[in-house]
Amino acid sequence: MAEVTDELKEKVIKYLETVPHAKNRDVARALGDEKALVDKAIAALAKEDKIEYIYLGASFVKLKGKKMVD
Amino acid sequence: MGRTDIGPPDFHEMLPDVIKKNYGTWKYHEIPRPGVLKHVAESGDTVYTVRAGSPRLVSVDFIRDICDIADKHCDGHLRFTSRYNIEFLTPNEKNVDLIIADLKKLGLPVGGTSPGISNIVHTQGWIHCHSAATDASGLVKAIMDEVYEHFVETKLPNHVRIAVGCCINMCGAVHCSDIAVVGVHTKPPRPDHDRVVAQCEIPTTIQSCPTGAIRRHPDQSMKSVVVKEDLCMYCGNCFTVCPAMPLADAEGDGVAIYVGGKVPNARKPPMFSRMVIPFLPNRPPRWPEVVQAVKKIVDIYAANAKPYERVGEWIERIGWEAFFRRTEIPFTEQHIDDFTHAVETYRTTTQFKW
Amino acid sequence: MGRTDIGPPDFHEMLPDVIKKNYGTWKYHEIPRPGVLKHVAESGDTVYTVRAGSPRLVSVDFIRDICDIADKHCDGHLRFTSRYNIEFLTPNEKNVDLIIADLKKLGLPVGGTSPGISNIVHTQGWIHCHSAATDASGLVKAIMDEVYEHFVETKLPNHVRIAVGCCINMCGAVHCSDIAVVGVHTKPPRPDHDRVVAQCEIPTTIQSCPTGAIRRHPDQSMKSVVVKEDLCMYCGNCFTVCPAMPLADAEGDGVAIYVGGKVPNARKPPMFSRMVIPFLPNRPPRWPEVVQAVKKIVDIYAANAKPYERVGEWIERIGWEAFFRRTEIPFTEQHIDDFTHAVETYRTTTQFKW
Amino acid sequence: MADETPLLDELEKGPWPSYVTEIKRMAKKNAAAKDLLGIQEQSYKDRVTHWKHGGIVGVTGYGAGVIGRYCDSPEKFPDAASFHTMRINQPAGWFYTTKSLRTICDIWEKYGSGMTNFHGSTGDIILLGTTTENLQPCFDTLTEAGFDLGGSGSALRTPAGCVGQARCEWSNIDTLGLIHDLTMEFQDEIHRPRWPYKFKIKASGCPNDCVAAIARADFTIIGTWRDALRIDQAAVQEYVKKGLDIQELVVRRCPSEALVWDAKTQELKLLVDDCVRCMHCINVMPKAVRPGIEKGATILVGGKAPIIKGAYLSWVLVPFMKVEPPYDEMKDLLRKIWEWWDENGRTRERLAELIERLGFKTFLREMGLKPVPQMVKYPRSNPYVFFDR
Amino acid sequence: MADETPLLDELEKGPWPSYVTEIKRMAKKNAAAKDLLGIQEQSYKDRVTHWKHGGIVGVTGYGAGVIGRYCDSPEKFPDAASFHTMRINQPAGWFYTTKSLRTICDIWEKYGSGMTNFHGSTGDIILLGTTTENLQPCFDTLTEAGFDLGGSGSALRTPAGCVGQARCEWSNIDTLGLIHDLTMEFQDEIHRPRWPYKFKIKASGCPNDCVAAIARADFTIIGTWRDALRIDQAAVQEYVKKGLDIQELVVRRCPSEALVWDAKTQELKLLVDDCVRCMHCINVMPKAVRPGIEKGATILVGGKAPIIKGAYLSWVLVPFMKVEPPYDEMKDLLRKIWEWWDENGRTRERLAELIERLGFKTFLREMGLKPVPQMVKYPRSNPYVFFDR
Ligand code: SRM
Ligand code: SRM
Ligand code: SRM
Ligand code: SRM
Ligand code: SF4
Ligand code: SF4
Ligand code: SF4
Ligand code: SF4
Ligand code: SF4
Ligand code: SF4
Ligand code: SF4
Ligand code: SF4
Repeated sequence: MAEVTDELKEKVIKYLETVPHAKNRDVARALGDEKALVDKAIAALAKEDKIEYIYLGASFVKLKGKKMVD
Repeated sequence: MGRTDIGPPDFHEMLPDVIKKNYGTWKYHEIPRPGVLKHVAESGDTVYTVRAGSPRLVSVDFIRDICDIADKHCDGHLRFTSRYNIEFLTPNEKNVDLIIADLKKLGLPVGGTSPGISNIVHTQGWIHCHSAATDASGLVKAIMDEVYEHFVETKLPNHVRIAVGCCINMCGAVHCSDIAVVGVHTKPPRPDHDRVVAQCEIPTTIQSCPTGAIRRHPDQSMKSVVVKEDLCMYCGNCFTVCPAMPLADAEGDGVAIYVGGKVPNARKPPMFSRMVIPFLPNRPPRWPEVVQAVKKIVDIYAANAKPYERVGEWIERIGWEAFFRRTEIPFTEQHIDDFTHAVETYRTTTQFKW
Repeated sequence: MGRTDIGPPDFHEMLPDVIKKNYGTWKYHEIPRPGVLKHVAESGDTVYTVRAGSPRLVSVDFIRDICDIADKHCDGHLRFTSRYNIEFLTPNEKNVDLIIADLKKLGLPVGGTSPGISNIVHTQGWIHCHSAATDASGLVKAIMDEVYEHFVETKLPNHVRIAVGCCINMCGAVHCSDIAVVGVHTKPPRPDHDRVVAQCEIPTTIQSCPTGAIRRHPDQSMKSVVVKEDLCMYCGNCFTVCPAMPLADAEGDGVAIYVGGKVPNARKPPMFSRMVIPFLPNRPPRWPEVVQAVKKIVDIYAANAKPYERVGEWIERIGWEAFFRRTEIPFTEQHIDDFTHAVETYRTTTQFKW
Repeated sequence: MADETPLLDELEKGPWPSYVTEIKRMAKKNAAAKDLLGIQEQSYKDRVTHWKHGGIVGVTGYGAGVIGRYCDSPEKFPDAASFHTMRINQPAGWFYTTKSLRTICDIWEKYGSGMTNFHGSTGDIILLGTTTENLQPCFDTLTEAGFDLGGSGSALRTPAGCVGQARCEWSNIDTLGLIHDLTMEFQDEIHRPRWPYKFKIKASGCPNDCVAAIARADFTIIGTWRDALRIDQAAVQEYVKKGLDIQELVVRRCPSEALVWDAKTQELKLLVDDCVRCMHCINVMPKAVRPGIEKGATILVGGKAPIIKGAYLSWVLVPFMKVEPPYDEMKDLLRKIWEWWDENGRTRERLAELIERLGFKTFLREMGLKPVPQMVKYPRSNPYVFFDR
Repeated sequence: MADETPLLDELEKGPWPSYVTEIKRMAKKNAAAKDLLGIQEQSYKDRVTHWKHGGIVGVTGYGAGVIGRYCDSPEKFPDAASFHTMRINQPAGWFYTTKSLRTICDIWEKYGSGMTNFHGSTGDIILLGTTTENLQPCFDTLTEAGFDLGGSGSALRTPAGCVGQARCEWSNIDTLGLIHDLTMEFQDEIHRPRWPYKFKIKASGCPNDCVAAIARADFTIIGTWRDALRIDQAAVQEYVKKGLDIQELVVRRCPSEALVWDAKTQELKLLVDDCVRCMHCINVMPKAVRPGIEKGATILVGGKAPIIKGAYLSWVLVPFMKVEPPYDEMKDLLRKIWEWWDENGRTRERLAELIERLGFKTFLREMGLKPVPQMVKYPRSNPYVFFDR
């Protein structure tokens, strides 16, 4: 499988700026990238403390510090 | 940042020597007395297990206490069971009495083996959960005090698995227990409109309701929701996704009792528990009505079931109408299913008892 | 205008004397030989019944023929059974042989008593119904020819009720028969747009579809409907309300075979029949594949079931997997339910045979 | 039309009496029957039906009892171009005098194809195939002779019952008396369709259910008893002496373990409270075991075939009802059901489907009936409970 | 806060060990535990919970393992104002050295309330109650000591298995080895929620199912065998000699009539093909009957509690699978399931609900599995069949 690139991580962040929160699947669909790769990118961003997980009856990712509900 | 994703310790490091040596080659077991198991391996080796009850919600000092016993008699090893009991394993028969004596000093009962009543699988309740319609730990304590004899003795037709779920999320195998006590709300959620705006996604909230009871607030400017109360069955699903829709209520909350579930494939296939008492009030600290109801069901089962029959198997043999007659529990509208697969529960035969 | 609402003749006028006299005071019965019943009343009176097979679809001359027999031996009375057989009742034992001899002359078989195979409950088929996916009378004739021995003899573990429904409306107790043959379409309806406009109400037609497969025609000016073919399961409900949506098709139509249903409450409660062969082609005049399949199921049942076990009880005892293994009928996707209560049919236990 | 019927001719072979032979018998003297034969041969060739939906045909004052039918090839089969069916309400229990049967035959030979079904699967006599013009005169002649039409369409369908007390020792109710009484009481409901869909009533005298009432009636009446079944020990011993393996074939098959065979005293003991009146021990030993004496019926509702929501077996509604003329309790219940169903049912929604949609609870409340455990196989397992507060 | 807890004090009476006593033990030395006691007394008085939803709390890089929790009366109970739970992944089979337990105790006494659950009902060690600030240091110290967090949220939840071959003669698979291997393989899936909802895996070594896998795991692994169970006739006779009523208590209880007791030869015969491996005869006579030797597991899917569509017991998916390291077949199946579910599942839709919505057929096709009768209790009764044409 391809490796996570900085471009991909950047794309993920760009996308997350446009939504309150999202599922990995939605991010992958929006970016048109392979889901397994996006999963990896999101894991990397989580470890870098750039994104965080929230729980609203189900879990989502969001940009760290972004408002939860529109 | 520290290490991540290291996973749990390898269980091999945790196994006592006699287990490591005879792993996968056990031959048979006996239950010499309630709370004590004797497993014999192909090699001829034997391991004794002493099982002790635990409140599950324990302090670190409690853990240290039981570690002391394990250090003294079990070479520093112990395990817990899938029902929160503590098991002390030893190859030495003579240690059994010593372990039991030390447990006695701690006030911990030895027992929980079949056919009796083991520990109650339960959940957080008022100790930690926002969703709770009752308390779990208190109910467990009150019920176990009452059926204590069945923990320390093994005189029932088969084991009776009791579970407590503090809301209908039923964390645990509540839906397949011989007797299950489930916290229930009986009043609809009360949307706090100001907080709904701030904390909830309206579409998600509306979508969360299994019965479609949640609608947009007619006043568009409110950006909130209303609940059609006649459609609400108090499941709390909306509250899970929208904290601004509380349903907890001192009068409206209480517990329901379900019976007849089982998990094993032994004899009859696994069965769901079924509702026999729709509502009993929350009466902390000791929930007397609930405790008495559980006791009564256990007693009638003990007196009437055949050996090896689980509660559900016994009821299936005598028929639910006989169960209600013998326990004198009133049968009501609430007992009749009206959810998705309701029709599968209606009686399609003239076979029944009077 | 003539009289209306006079209702059927009073049955009292139709009863033979021995029946009238002993009405409600019968004591017991025996089955001295296949096709003959002997009922004894509290009074000591006896009535013999000779049961004869009938094709059900008969000419008025056939009725006159059997009336001749009844006039000769039964004081001008007879009855039919709930499975279309003809019953000749007489208090005189010696008439039994005479009746049988006369029936023989007419070519009518005597039998149909338990434990055997009685007449096949069936329906109109190509003889009279617009809805038919197969013919009923032809299938019945072909199957009865093949299992004839079981009509005239009583050597099965219990009776085997066979039914034929010529479409899934299943006119008859097809859904609760030991063996049921059901006509099925397997191609979606083809809306004839010109006729839809003239003959059908669009909203009713759309609403008639259980799976929501029918949509308005995208071209508004068409005033017709289209069928989403992947959602269609060929039930024909749309055709019932809208004649302009035929589904009949020489290649696509055929029959499915269901087994294991029963109606009585004896031993096991009533059961539904369940699909074992999703599709066999229509091969008139004798439907050889269908006849062979029925024969095979009867034979394997006869060889393996215990006394009094109905087909469904036998299968329940040995398990469906064993039924499919023994009959060598392939198990396919189509066997797995995917309708409303599908999940109730999935196996929720590790209990099964290999 | 062609006179050759090579495909159908195959069905004149074999031991079972042939319907083809029957059509041919009529075809010799009746043009409609002759065309019916031709149409059937055509269908066997084409492997599709050649009948179309019926239009609006019937007799004056009725909306039921006639099934209209037209052939899709009238040019080829002009004498069966219209081929309507008349449903004639059978006498309860399907008992006939030959006189009454011959009368029907004569009338039908005059006005119709001469082909019949004895009987339709609801229970009516089916007179197969006549023209629109002949419907009314045929009907008038039939009523003259004392026969009337049965139900069809969104009406009460012709009720039917098992032979019952006329010839069966096990019947706990007078099925024939009851069915006749209900049929007479509800003539208007049978003849003038007014409801969301069809409604069927069937009565069996005991749980053997010899008219399959539980599977194909919206209102199912099954005879039963409230006391203990009666055992004649001497007769039991007789069966055992004759070789009946009573332990294996009777005691073990009892669904509720209500029987005990004492091999020593040769006594068959009944645990009265445990018997669920399944009939099995009675069926096996008719001379030795009989139903009890406190007789009545269990009323169940909802049985039907698969259209639309799937097939249903009837559900227990009233565990025990006394069944005696004038049957007021039962008639009241029927009227209550019809009123609620007619008020709330959607088009083509049978009673069971309405109960499923609105809930058994609502149904019970409307009927004024108290919930009892006999109504369910088992109580609910899901916690989605409504309370009235 | 008040120091009086009259209601809770009642729960220190009676023979069963008291959780109240446990909280009080900690309350003496820990402020958070003291406030927990106060909150619980308050709830007993008010009969409602005093906890609110958790917000976004966790440790860096993870989206799971911490349940955030806040008290609704922080002014009254400041030391339990935030009271988050940490779920610590237990060693497979819940075996511990006292050393490892003491380590956890020391860490938790330092960073948290000192209150725990041994264990949570999924199987984790639950460390009950700490502050947001303490989460990360506590986690770092735990991983130093060799422990890691378990699952929560829309993630793979901590897998669990029965004691299995470690101390049970009936285990047909190495539940501990398997559970540990799967847990290690799927660390990312456990710690970073990405799916529509939670997903649980549980393994029991035999059909007694001592971790209730069939009732509460989306992916249920139950050990079984393909050949005949093994009977030691001498040992059987020993049980009988000791008074076991083998006919009544074993043979009659066999669900598939697979056992025959020959009283004459004192032999217990097995009809191998009929045994459905229910375990009953083994359970009653552990010294005489044992599972077979061709061992593996049945895989079932879908078990869960009632939210939202109702409770489900798991459904048979793979009747028999060999279960040996590296467990590739099982891991492939898991990945296939997750991919399909993640692609098609709605938010908060568990696997069973998705299968129900899209159909078992679709699911099987996606998994590349052939339909077999073992998957169903019985075939469909309705005629609403789809064909691919
Ligand atoms: C230690 C434990 C497994 C573990 O990994 O922790 C365990 C251990 C044994 N179980 Fe279990 N079972 C354990 C939880 C369960 C559960 C799960 C649960 O309760 O949530 C079940 C299924 C739940 C249920 O029954 O509904 C379970 C259903 C059984 C059965 C089936 C009984 C039946 O007839 O229905 C047996 C067989 C028996 O008891 O004869 C069994 C038998 C056994 C044996 C005899 C197996 C053996 O040969 O070693 C073990 C000792 C039994 C005893 O306690 O009398 N075990 N057993 C669990 C002890 C729990 C406790 O502390 O009480
Ligand atoms: C801690 C624990 C109960 C306990 O005291 O042991 C627990 C606690 C919660 N469960 Fe659970 N569940 C716990 C085991 C279970 C189980 C049992 C199991 O996993 O074997 C179940 C039933 C099996 C299942 O998953 O279906 C279970 C079924 C639920 C459900 C219903 C899910 C469903 O699909 O039906 C919910 C509701 C939800 O997810 O929104 C839920 C939700 C919750 C939440 C997160 C409350 C919520 O609505 O968000 C609870 C957090 C309480 C708290 O404040 O700590 N919990 N939950 C258990 C986890 C401890 C551990 O990791 O070991
Ligand atoms: C005449 C008839 C009633 C009527 O009003 O017309 C009738 C008459 C009797 N039935 Fe029946 N049954 C009749 C249709 C039925 C039906 C309805 C059907 O087939 O559609 C059923 C339920 C359908 C089913 O079985 O799925 C039916 C299920 C029974 C049973 C239950 C058998 C069982 O074990 O499942 C018995 C008891 C028995 O045979 O031992 C029974 C027993 C009897 C007895 C012995 C009752 C008696 O004491 O007189 C009668 C003679 C039985 C025989 O034929 O061997 N009858 N019987 C029907 C004859 C139909 C025919 O021509 O073959
Ligand atoms: C004539 C008869 C079959 C026979 O050959 O015996 C028959 C024939 C038709 N039935 Fe029927 N049904 C006949 C008894 C039944 C039965 C059996 C019963 O009544 O005991 C059933 C199953 C029980 C039930 O009512 O559920 C039955 C269930 C149906 C259904 C499905 C109803 C449902 O709710 O599932 C339909 C479809 C419909 O109504 O649209 C139907 C529709 C029809 C129609 C009217 C066709 C249609 O789609 O409009 C058939 C007319 C055929 C024709 O051209 O003559 N017929 N139908 C039976 C009536 C004869 C009589 O009066 O004695
Ligand atoms: S059962 Fe309900 S109240 Fe109890 S822990 Fe689970 S979610 Fe919370
Ligand atoms: S509690 Fe349940 S039923 Fe009531 S509104 Fe909320 S989600 Fe709907
Ligand atoms: S089963 Fe179908 S085809 Fe046959 S008569 Fe009934 S409606 Fe017509
Ligand atoms: S045949 Fe049935 S499923 Fe197909 S379009 Fe018509 S009504 Fe819908
Ligand atoms: S249903 Fe019962 S009473 Fe009626 S004929 Fe059949 S056996 Fe006799
Ligand atoms: S009627 Fe049926 S339930 Fe009653 S004793 Fe006889 S066999 Fe048993
Ligand atoms: S599930 Fe089976 S193998 Fe595992 S502990 Fe229980 S009895 Fe033993
Ligand atoms: S394991 Fe169960 S099914 Fe198999 S022989 Fe033993 S009791 Fe019968």
